[in-house]
Amino acid sequence: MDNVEANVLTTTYDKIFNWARRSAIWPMQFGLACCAIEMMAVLDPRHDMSRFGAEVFRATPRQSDLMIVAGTVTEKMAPIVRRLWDQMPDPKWALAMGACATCGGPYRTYAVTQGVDRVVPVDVYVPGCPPRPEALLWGLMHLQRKIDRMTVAKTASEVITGQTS
Amino acid sequence: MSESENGKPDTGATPEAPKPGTEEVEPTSAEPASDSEEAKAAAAARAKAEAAAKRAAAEAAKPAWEKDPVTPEWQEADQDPLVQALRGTHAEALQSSRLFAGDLVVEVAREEIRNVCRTLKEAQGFTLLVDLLGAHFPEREEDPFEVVYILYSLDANRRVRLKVRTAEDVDVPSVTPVFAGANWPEREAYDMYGIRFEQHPDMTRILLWEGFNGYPLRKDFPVEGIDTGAAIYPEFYGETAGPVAGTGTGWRPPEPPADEESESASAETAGDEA
Amino acid sequence: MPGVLTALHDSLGATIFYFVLSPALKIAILLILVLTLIAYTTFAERKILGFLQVRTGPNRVGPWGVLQPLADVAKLLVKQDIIPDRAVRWVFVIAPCLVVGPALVIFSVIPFGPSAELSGAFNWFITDVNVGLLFVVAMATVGVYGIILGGWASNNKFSLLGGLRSAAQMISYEVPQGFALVVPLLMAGTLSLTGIVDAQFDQGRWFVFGFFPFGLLAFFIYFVAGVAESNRNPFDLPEAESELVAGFHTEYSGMRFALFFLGEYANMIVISAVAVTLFLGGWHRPFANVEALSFLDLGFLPGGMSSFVWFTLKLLCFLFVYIWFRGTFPRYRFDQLMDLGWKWMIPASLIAVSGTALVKILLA
Amino acid sequence: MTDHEPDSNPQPETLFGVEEMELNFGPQHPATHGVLRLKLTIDGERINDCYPIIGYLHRGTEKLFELHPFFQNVPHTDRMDYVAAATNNLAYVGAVEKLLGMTVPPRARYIRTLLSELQRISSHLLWLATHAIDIGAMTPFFYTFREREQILDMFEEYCGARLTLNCMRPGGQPFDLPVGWVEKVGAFNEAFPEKVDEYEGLLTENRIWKKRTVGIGILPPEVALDYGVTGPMLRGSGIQWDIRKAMPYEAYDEVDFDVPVSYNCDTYDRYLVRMEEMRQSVRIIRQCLEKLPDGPIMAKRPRVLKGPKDSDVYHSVEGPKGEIGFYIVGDGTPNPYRCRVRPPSFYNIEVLPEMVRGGLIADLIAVIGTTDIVLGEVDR
Repeated sequence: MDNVEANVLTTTYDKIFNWARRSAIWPMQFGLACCAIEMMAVLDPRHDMSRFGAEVFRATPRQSDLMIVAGTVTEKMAPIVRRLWDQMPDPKWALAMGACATCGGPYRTYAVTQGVDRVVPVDVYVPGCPPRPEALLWGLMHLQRKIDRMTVAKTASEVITGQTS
Repeated sequence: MSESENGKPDTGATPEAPKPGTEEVEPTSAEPASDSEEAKAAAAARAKAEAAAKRAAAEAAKPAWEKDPVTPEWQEADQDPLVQALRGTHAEALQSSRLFAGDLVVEVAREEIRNVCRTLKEAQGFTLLVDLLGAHFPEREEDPFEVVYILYSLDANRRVRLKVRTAEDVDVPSVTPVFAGANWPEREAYDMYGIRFEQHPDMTRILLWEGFNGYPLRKDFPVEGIDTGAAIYPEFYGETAGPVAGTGTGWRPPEPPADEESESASAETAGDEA
Repeated sequence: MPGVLTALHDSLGATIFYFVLSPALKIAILLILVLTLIAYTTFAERKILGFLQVRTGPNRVGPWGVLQPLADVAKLLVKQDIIPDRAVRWVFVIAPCLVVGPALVIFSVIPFGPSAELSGAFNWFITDVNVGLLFVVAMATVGVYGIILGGWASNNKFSLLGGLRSAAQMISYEVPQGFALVVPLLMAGTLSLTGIVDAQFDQGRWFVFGFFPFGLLAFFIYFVAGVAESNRNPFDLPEAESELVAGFHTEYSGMRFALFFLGEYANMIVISAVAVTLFLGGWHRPFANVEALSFLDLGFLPGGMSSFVWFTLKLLCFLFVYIWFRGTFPRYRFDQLMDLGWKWMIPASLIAVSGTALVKILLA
Repeated sequence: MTDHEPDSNPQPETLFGVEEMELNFGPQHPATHGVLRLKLTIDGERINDCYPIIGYLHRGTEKLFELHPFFQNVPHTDRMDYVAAATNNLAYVGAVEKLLGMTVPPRARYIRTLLSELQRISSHLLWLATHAIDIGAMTPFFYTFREREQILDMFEEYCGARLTLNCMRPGGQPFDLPVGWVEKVGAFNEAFPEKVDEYEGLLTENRIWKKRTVGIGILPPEVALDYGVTGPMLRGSGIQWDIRKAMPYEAYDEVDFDVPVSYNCDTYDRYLVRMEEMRQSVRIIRQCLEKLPDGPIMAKRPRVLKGPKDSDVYHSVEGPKGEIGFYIVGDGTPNPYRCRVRPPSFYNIEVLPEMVRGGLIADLIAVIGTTDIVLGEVDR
């Protein structure tokens, strides 16, 4: 019952602000490796991420909504990725771009963290080595669908699992 | 990217390439000759010999890429003018001088490497230190490590490789005073192999972090790394779970679910009581 | 509408109507207009940059992407607001307001159209201060404090460097800008902004062409200094993204960052509006004294609306130039910016002022 | 080249005896091209010292080389200098071919030359984009990426990948050219010089661009040599040395091209050198397309490549960033016993402190841009 009330009260609010959030995803200008080049290519005239209002790459984590982890996260870099994530204001999302950020990719070695999800919670995984820019756009649109399901009445994990605490 | 992808085009391309040149052309040229002179065994034998000779000639005339690759071999290079010049100044430092695939490789005594480099730079014009690297040969009884210096002379347009053998507990004289650019590669050799360089301005790890356990490019170092025992991100995973420090690939599974249940159960009861 | 106003006038009494209600109404309308203009300047910037850079720009949010600025604002509004632990809290909070407030206050003296006698309806400005020009200069200076304080209070080295750059930039560009403003003042003989516009009409030429080449020189200096004051390319040093991460607002997030953003665009509009007023004939149509071109008066628009349209058109041209700059120029270096300010613009502005004064004396 | 007056920044002593400030620059910074970290000691905005810290992208590639057979190591070379995969492939397969004594058929040699020159153009385009955006001009980024996408299309048509090409094998080429590829490259090649003019029109004579680059990041030739700097950086310092000319590999001895050189040793000159290199690459591609021979694309070779026992070779090619070389030790097994990469960016970034000391932070940005580093290659 609580659930219903909460939903009735907050639907409009959710609708407006989810729309705003999905329409203005500002990624952090933060490239690690090969995938960062494709992340740059997604801004170019052919792919043009600005169509989604997402071309505003902010250099500072304080003003960004989305952390695109573009490339291999090494053991040496992982604490910094974590710190950047902590510096971002809520609500924030992380997108693991490419095989390395997803699971370590071809680098099963002493220096590479096997997936950035060991350090930050990842919302969308984009496969590829490196993913094509189209794939990154797919990831962005997938993230938008995910944002649509956000609600102030529930935490993110409740939305995903469908369970309330 | 995978192995099978690599293999397929190779097997497809290799048989095709030599076929037209070798097997099909020769029979056609040899057969009319044997047809015209029949019933003469001697002549046939001669023709056979001719064909064989032709085949050999055709084999020799084939372009290099249709023949089996010829693996280069080591050759002594005592006559090389550069080696002779070095012998004049550093006779006792030179341990061997050989050529492999056209490149001069000189083994130098460890203590003398800086002087040899200086001579090469100042007297012989080898002004560019192309690269400096370490290597590990654990099967060697003594001095299992090797440092390789690749020098280049812009005037003579040739490269020379100097090799120095060393061990874990001895220092190699740093060539940083001769080539300023040797600073980082020497640090990298230290980082990767634990080879120490004497008189180096900043002998610290360069690619890995201070406190990394072991020297990763040594042959006995596992590619997954060595557990340092420290917990990383304990605030996130707790002391006993999560990534394993120093390994990259290591991962301890989260705590068994039984504990979580009992915890949440206790939390619920606490909530009820409140 | 007029009927309602008359009724209000009668019921409230003239004093309250003219000194409270009318300004309040005007302020509300003006704020809405200015904020909308700011929002759509950001949108236009993204679209025009897209055009310059052979791509499309935002087009998914609403038809042709027109709702993009609304989405940006709404998103920033509900974003977490972080105040760093070691920041100087109250300065950190005040700084963005210091940037936006003065920039918006300046609009109160800018005449968007003629006074009530000329327009036949009401005054197309909130107030006509007789030292309007001084007011503009004073307020514009206050805005820079916000940037300096924000940079300092963030307790971040990049922010600090951004703040320092801003301080240096302010000092070196306030001077030529002030001198450049003296030129139209000399030409008009008044400090009132409406007075200056009227003087341009009376003298039959825009001050940008007055006392050639001194008017043009002053206009040029004013605009370049204005670009520098509003931290736009090629003078966007305090927030140079590739050098200082985000400069003075590195540590600002959410709505506070939006305020800085707002302040920057409000400053752009203020600089453009003042330039239009002082140099380009304000609300008058081009060639306001030429009867043959009277169709440009747009006589079908009631109550001085045509003046407002002309003013806005001129303003938009300036805003386009700002965006054009951003798409074209690389960034100056810190010391080169100072060189430009002290070695070129200040001498040039002095020449413009003394030249104007000399011509004025000679003509008199 | 015109002679510019070096922009002298006389460095006064610290005025009030205040302390220097330490500024941590990176690893996440928009201008460090990845994960380079610099520890700067600054006085105001003037840089007194600069200490680069690298290794944030160290992935253990050299260890992985030792664990995989010769063929399977080609993809790893793609991911080192990820904006110039073809030249990395070329250097690696060249070293393996030298180790095993293989000869490459002429058609394969021409295809390799074509690919590496296309790659050089695309790498320089990316450099120009990032260099310009660092200095504040954002529009060249989009123009260069427009042309870069066309090059990537051609790569894609040839080998199916955009960035990580994996397009060469020891002994030759894995695939022949697709139908119509030659014409497509030819058309692009003829149209491209105009585009270079367009970029130059935006930047070369731009006053602000010149102010930001002329006399900035001076790298004297003797310092450059001392630090092992190669490639356009060395040629921008007045040393006309190019491996394509000095030790020709593949088809470079059969084509005619110039090696641009410039003598002012500053950022602007390195910019000019790279712009001219793109034009020369166009020349090389044109000649390669004209002379492209028919014939096999793969040499005869054993199914399993085994490095000879106790052997080592060093082979290098001229990559877009400088000399990219591979040192391979064979031990009679299908895997390389030791495979060392000679990364040009590693040496080019080592010299960075020499170039930025005494400059301003804004100069540092320009200098990092001009070194054209790729951290994947520096850290491996």
